[in-house]
Amino acid sequence: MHLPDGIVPVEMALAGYGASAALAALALARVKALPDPQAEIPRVAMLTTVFFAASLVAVPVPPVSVHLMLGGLMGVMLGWFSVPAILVGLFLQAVLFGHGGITTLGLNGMIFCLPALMAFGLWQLAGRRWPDLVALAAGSGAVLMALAIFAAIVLVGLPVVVDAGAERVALSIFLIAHLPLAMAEGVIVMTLLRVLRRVEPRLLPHG
Amino acid sequence: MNVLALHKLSVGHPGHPPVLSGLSMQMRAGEHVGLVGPNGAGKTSLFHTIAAVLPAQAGSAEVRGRAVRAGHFDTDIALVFQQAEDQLFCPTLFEDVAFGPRNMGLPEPEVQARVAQALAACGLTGLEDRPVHHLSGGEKRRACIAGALVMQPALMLLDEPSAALDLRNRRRLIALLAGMDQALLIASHDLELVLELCPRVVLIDEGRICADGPARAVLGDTALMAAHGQEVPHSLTPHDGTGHRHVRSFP
Amino acid sequence: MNVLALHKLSVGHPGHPPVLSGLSMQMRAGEHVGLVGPNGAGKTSLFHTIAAVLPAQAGSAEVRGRAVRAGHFDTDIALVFQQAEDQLFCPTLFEDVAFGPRNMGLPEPEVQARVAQALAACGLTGLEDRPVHHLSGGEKRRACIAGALVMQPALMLLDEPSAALDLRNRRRLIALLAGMDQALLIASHDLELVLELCPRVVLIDEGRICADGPARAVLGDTALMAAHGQEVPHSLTPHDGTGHRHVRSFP
Amino acid sequence: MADAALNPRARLVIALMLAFGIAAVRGVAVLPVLVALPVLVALAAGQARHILRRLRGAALLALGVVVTLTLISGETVLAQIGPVALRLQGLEAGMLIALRLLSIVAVTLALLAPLSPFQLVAGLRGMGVPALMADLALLTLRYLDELAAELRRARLARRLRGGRTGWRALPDHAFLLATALIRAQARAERLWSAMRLRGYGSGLAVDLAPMRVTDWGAVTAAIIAALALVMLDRAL
Ligand SMILES: Nc1ncnc2c1ncn2[C@@H]1O[C@H](COP(=O)(O)OP(=O)(O)OP(=O)(O)O)[C@@H](O)[C@H]1O
Ligand SMILES: Nc1ncnc2c1ncn2[C@@H]1O[C@H](COP(=O)(O)OP(=O)(O)OP(=O)(O)O)[C@@H](O)[C@H]1O
Ligand SMILES: [Mg+2]
Ligand SMILES: [Mg+2]
Repeated sequence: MHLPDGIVPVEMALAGYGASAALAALALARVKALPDPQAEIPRVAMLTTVFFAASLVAVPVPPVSVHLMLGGLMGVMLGWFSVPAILVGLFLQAVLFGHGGITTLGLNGMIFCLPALMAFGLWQLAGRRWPDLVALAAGSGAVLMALAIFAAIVLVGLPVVVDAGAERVALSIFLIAHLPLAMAEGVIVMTLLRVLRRVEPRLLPHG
Repeated sequence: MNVLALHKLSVGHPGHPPVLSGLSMQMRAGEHVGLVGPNGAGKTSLFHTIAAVLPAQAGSAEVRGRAVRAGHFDTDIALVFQQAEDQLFCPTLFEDVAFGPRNMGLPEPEVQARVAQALAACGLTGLEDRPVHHLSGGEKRRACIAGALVMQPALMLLDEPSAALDLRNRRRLIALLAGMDQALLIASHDLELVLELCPRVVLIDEGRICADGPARAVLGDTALMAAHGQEVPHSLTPHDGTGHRHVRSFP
Repeated sequence: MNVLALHKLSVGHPGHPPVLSGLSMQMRAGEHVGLVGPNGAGKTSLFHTIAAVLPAQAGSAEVRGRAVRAGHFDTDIALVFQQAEDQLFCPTLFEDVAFGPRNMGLPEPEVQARVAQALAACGLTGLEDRPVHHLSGGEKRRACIAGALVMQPALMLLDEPSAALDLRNRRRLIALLAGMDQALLIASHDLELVLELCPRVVLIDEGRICADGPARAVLGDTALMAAHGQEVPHSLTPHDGTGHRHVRSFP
Repeated sequence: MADAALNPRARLVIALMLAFGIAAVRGVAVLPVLVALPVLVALAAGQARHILRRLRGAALLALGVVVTLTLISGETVLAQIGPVALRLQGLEAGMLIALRLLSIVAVTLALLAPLSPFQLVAGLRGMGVPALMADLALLTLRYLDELAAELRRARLARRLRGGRTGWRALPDHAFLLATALIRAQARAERLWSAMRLRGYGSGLAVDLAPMRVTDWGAVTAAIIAALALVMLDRAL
């Protein structure tokens, strides 16, 4: 569910860049405050790879395409690291596969990073007490939140000639098409965290 | 009936020239055969072709009379990979070894019994709940062998089974394999092990079978072995126990 | 000066009890030491601790007088991993071997020269442009060794260097290592190799150093070796060349 | 060809400039320029065939936009086919979006797809992207093979031991994905140690090629082209 190039006005794209840069600066500052950020790099990179590759198995459903987003997974597993990871993943997708967009990189960054941070917060709050439930909620919730941000951007950004009613119908179809995805992502995050808890608790966000 | 029959088989990787070509050989049920040859001779590639992982480039391979088709896997064959990590994929050791029997649809008590037996045979009892990626090199190797054993296949392909094993476990493995009545094809650079386990040895090099015969004749043939970058095993050369021996020079 | 000094070092994996504890030993510059012990004794874990991959659980390790701190890597130490695939990460063999020298900021002609030399020493000349995942098992192992050699480190840690090598390449490796004036610590189940390369041997088992002394004394001590699941190497036991030998029984 | 040697940094800057220039277009009058620009860049970069192949996904997307907007928006009905009306304003808006999209993707691919991962990452570093993110980009590309191999291995090992196929394998697959990821992470850590042990510090070992006169020239030309495009668009 990437926002492609050319759809929204250039002012919005620039604003997106500004917002993502600010978020990245904040996240990098948080990350630098960690005891040994270098030691985390291989894990972060491997998850970035997963994020990057997930969008390659895409089914085009014009004017967008449905594929795994994994924002919730990134947030729960990586915390603040998810912001640089997602931005790098999005950049590579845009440059190497023309997937997403180079001008909309900032906006896409917001669509993916904010839900990831939401999932991270959720996990921080209650992950220890109800791991399965929270994992499910974080995975699904991130998809829903991303959908909401995406819809908001498209509503604001589409040219005025487009009939508002028709626009809403199109968006609803698009949102409904993504509901199974939200379910699937919840299950994925839950399964992964379960296996992790059993065999490699060291990699869990909460030790 | 032959458990394995190769007819003019060519082995290779897609998009590359064949590694081995025109291989023909048979193995009888229960026969133990050693496969030796220098690095890069094509032992692993041959195993992958027999196990239907790699398509044959020409000719055919038959297991128990059925032609092998790449991608159609057969639980009559078990392959122990050269790289142990390629083979272990479940979270814990127990689950990994139990995976095969469970898929064969065996009832759970039988699965448990078979797994316990395979783990004991490989000296892994007590490590059941270990995550597989937390095992030491030798433990991983034995886990792979246990995973193959537990399937009770008609033909086992063992690629470097003794690599990474300590001597006690190597000896235990030899005892275990020697007592098996299934057919074994063992690729190894550990010629002592081949000598102890396999009455018959096949030597491959330069893309073909260079020798196929009684182990003692093939492995003891100094000229043949030297020509293919091998050495006659220690136990076939007399020496005096001082640690000094006749070092041959190689190109 | 000692190239390596361990003081009451405890080695283990985070969240697990220590694998080895209270290790103390020194290695002089240029010394070749063999490290032997059964599967799971902790050889690999010890190597990882010395190479700063794994944090020490207690005590300390010093390389050339500098304390090792986990995560602070030092190009004075080169580690050849037990699993070759853990070590190769560049697209082609040439790039992989050149990775170290390039990182050291050497000028390109020197990089080229060093890489060519290391590849030649490992018998890999001609495979420069091969993708590393298209190499055979033995070729991968030699690629790892070339990648370590090319760094010209003061201390090389070799974890099972001869696993997956055919006899010609094993012999070539022995010749290569024997001629090196850097310090080598070699973990191996190939006791013949240890015997040929290392005047001194350290035996570890049950979490501690069980013996540390001249190779011939340690490896030739039948009782000691049997007690730790090892066998005295062939070349230290007299036999008659018929292939029959005194098989000891083990627990 | 002079272009083939363009500095990675210059390529990134040019791609961004042109992309934003194209994204700023509002009127249909300059649409021919939107077609001409990527064609020119692609020809200059000698990448035409390559790009066409990769453009398929974007083309589908663009087509979708045109069709949808033509069907649902605008007052002026161009044609009526049964219950379906094709509308002018929708068609115009759709064409504009579609062409902007295609031409940005084509320009980006032409300029950046030929770069090796190392060059791409070196270019990022040169543009002041933090070292951490540049490292991440490099490792991500490196681990792509590793992850794919890990998944392939796990699947193969599973099949060899009689793992089921078809829809019955679905739960197995979710599980496989999880374990493959865990193992891939463990391997990633070892690979990272191997890299660090061979002297990989923070930051890249590749030199940043300096910007030469041709690079500066190309960047200036791109900036002028982008500005001209926007001004032309606003003027017409
Ligand atoms: N995936 C691959 N693609 C192309 N060539 C390959 C691939 N894997 C191996 N090769 C090449 O095929 C030849 C045979 O390799 P193979 O792994 O079968 O040898 P081997 O006899 O098992 O050697 P070793 O004793 O070192 O394990 C080698 O030259 C190797 O470089
Ligand atoms: N990542 C890990 N987490 C927890 N325990 C581990 C991990 N890796 C290894 N171990 C355990 O630590 C012990 C020592 O393992 P190590 O790999 O150091 O043995 P080793 O002497 O190298 O054995 P081998 O000869 O089989 O390679 C073993 O019991 C092993 O199961
Ligand atoms: Mg092999
Ligand atoms: Mg080990």
